[in-house]
Amino acid sequence: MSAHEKAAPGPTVIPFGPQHPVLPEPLHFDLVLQDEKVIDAIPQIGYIHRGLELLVDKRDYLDYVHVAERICGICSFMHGMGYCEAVETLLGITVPDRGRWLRTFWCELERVHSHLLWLGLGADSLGFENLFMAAWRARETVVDVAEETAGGRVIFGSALVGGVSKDPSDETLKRCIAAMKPVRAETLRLANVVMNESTVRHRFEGVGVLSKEMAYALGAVGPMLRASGVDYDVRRRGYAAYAEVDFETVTETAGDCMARALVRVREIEQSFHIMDQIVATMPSGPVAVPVKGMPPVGEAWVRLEQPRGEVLYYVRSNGTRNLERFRVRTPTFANVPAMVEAVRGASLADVPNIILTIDPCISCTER
Amino acid sequence: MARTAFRNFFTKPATRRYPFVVRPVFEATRGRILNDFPKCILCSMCAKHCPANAIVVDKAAGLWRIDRFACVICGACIRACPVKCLAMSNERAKGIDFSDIPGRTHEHNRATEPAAPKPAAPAAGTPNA
Amino acid sequence: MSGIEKSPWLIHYDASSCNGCDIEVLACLTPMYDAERFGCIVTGDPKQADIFLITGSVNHLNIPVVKNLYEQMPEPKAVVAIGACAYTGGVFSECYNISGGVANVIPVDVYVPGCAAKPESILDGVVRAAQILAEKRKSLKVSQREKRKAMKKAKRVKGGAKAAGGQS
Amino acid sequence: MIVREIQTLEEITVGDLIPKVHALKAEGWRIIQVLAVSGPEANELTYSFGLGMQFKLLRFRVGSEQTVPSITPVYVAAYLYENEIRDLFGVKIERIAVDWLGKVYDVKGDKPFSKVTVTGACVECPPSTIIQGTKS
Repeated sequence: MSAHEKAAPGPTVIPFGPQHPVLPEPLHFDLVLQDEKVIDAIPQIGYIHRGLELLVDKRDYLDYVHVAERICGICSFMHGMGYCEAVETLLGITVPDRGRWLRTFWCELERVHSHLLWLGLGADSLGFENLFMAAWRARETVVDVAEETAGGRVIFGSALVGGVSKDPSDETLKRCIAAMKPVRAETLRLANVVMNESTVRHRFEGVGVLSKEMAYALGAVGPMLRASGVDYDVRRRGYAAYAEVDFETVTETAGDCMARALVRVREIEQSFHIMDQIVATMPSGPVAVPVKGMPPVGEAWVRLEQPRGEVLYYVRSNGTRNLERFRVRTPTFANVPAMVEAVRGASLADVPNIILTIDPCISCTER
Repeated sequence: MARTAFRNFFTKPATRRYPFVVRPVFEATRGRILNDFPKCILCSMCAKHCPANAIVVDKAAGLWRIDRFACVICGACIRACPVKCLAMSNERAKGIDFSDIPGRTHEHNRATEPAAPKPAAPAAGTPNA
Repeated sequence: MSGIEKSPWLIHYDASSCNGCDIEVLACLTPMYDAERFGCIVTGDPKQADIFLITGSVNHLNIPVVKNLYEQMPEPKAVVAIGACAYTGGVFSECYNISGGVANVIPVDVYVPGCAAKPESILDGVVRAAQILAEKRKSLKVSQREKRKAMKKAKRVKGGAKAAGGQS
Repeated sequence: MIVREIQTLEEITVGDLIPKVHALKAEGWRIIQVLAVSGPEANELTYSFGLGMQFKLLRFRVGSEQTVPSITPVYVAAYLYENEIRDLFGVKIERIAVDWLGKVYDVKGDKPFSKVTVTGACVECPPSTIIQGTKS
C-alpha cells in the first residue's frame, strides 16, 4: 500500500501555542482534529501561573492592593478596586461619594480601553490589519485619559483601600470627556465596519456558536454569556456608583463570534454614556477615608463586572495584618469550559478567531 | 472609499515621531520616586512597604538606594513615609544598558548629603535619567 | 545587505507578565508609536527574529519555552527584557512559582524599566538593542574572519606538510 | 434597575453535598466557583452558586485523608476548580469528569497552598464559624 492510499487517517493532535502569533499571551491547546474539524480541545494552562494568592502571607493587607492591581494589566483598576471593596466590606468602611464616582469613571474607562483592545486583537486574528490599527489608534486617546486622570496608561495605580489615591479636578474630567468625543465617533464607525464588512461577517457569523442553555450551564460570564442571550450583568448589584447611573445591559441572541463582537462594540457606547453621567454629577468632597489598624476576623465576598465578565473576590482575615486567604475567580477562568465547547466542531482555521472572541486573559486565569 | 481617501488627505498622521517629538508628561503620571534626602530619617519604612523590594536602606552606613528597574512606581513608599521626604516625579526612568550598573540604581549617601535640621533644599545630585 | 540593524525583526513572548507590558509592546506597533518606522516587524517565527522582546519573569514551566525560542534565533541576537518583572520578578518576586528575572535563563542585553513599561521606553529599548545588534554583528564578523584565516592557515600548513611528506 | 444581592451561607457535611447540588441545579442555580481554604487540621471547601443576584454558599470541611465526591456529573464546568483544588491543596476529589491528573498548573513543589499539618480523617470537625461581612 502506497502512502497515497493511506487515506482517512484517525484523529490528529495539533499543538496550538504557547507561542503563537495571534496570541499575545501563552496558552496551550492540544487540538484533536478529524481532517479539518476540531473534535476536542484540551487546554493546558500554567505558563503564567505565579501563585499571587499566597502573597497575602507576606504583604500587609493595605499594600496588597498593588499586587492585586497586577493580577492583570488590562483590567488592572478593577482588580485593585475589587480587592479594596472586599477589604472595605470586611472593615465596614464606606467610601466617600467622590471616591465611588471616580471608581465608576475609571471602571468604565477601563472597559472602553479593554473592548477597543479586544476589537483590535480580534481583527488581527482575521488578518484585518486595518481594523486592528484603527481600533488601537482610537484606544490611544482612552489610555491618555487614563494617564491624565489616574497616573498610568494600563496599570492605573489609583486604587486604594478606603477610596482612590488620585483626585483629578472636575475641569480635567470635563476636558477628558471632550477629548474622547472623537473616540465615540470612531467607535460607531468601527461598529459599522464590524457589522457590515463582508470579511468580518464571513469569518464571524455562525462560527463558534454557543447556545443559551449551554452558556448558562457551563458557567460562562460577561459578553460570552450575554451574546448567547442571557441578561446577566453584575453591575446591576449597584456597587460603586452604578446604582446612581442609568445604563442598559447589552445582549445578543445568536451566540456566535459576531454576537460576541457586537456585544463588546455596543458596550463601549454604554460605557461612554455612563462616563458622561458620572462627570456631569460628580460630587465634591474627599476621595478616600483613612484606614488604620488591623482588619477584624471575618470574611467577605464581592462580585464585580469586568470587561470580560463577572469576577469574584474573597478575603478572609484572622485579625492580623496579613490576610489568611485571598481568592479571585477571574472571568476567563469561568469561561474556559465554554471556550472549549465553542471550539469543538469548528474548523482549524477558525480556532484563533473563536479563542479571541471570548477575550481570553490568561494572566487573570492563572494568577 | 473616496471619502476615506479624501479625509486621510487632510488629516494629520496619527504617528507621533517619538524620538524627535516627545509628548509633555501629564501631571498625574507615575514616573519615578525621588527622595528629598536631607529630610530622610532612614527609618526603612519605605523598604518594608515596597511590594517589589526595590528600596534598600542601611541606617548604619547612611545609605538609601532605589533600584529603578525593580521599582513598580506604585507609591506605597510615599504613603508609608513618616517624614514625607519621598515624592513622585512624573518623568519616566529611561531604558539603559545592563552593563551600566551605576545608572541602574539611584543612591543617596549620608556621607555626601548630611541630614538637614529643618526642611531644606532638594537633594543634591540629579536623579538618574 | 547593509545590515540587520537597519531593520531588526522582533519576536515577542510573554513569560509570566501581567499583560500590562504585553499590550504596551503591541501599542508600540500601532499608529501612535509605530515601531515599524525603525524598520522593525514583529514576526511569529523565532528563526527570522533578531531581537527578542520578553516580558515578565520566568517560572519552571516556561523556562524551556524561553530557552527554546532564544536558541532558535540566529546569531547575532539581542534580548530586551521589558518591565520590572523581567528584571527581578517585580511584585511577584516572592511568589512560590516564580524563578526570578529573565537573566537567570538567557543573557539579557537591554532592560526597560517601568511597571507597566511605557511605549516610549520600549522604543528606546528596541533602538538600543538594534545598536547592540550592530556591535555584535561587527564582532561576529571579525571573529568569523579570524576563524576563516586560521582555518586557511591550518589548511596551508597541513597542505604544506602533506606536500613535503609527498616529496620525501 | 438595581437588584439587591443576597448572600447566604449554609454549612453542610460532605455526604450532603451531592443531593444539595442536585436540588440547586433543579432550581436553576449556576456554579460560580469552588473555594478552598487550608487550615492546620483540615481544608475547608466552599461551593458558590448564583441565581440572578442571589449568591449561595455551601461549606464543609474535610481532613487530608477524606475524599470528596466530584460535582462534575451535575455541573460539568466545575472541573477546572476541582482540578485546581486537588493540585494546589491536595484535597482528594474523586471522579472529576475532565481529569488533568495533577497537571493543571504544573507548579513548582507539591500542594503549595496546603497548610494541613494534621493527617487523617476529620469527620467531626465542624465548619469554621466566621463572622459574615457587613454587606451579607
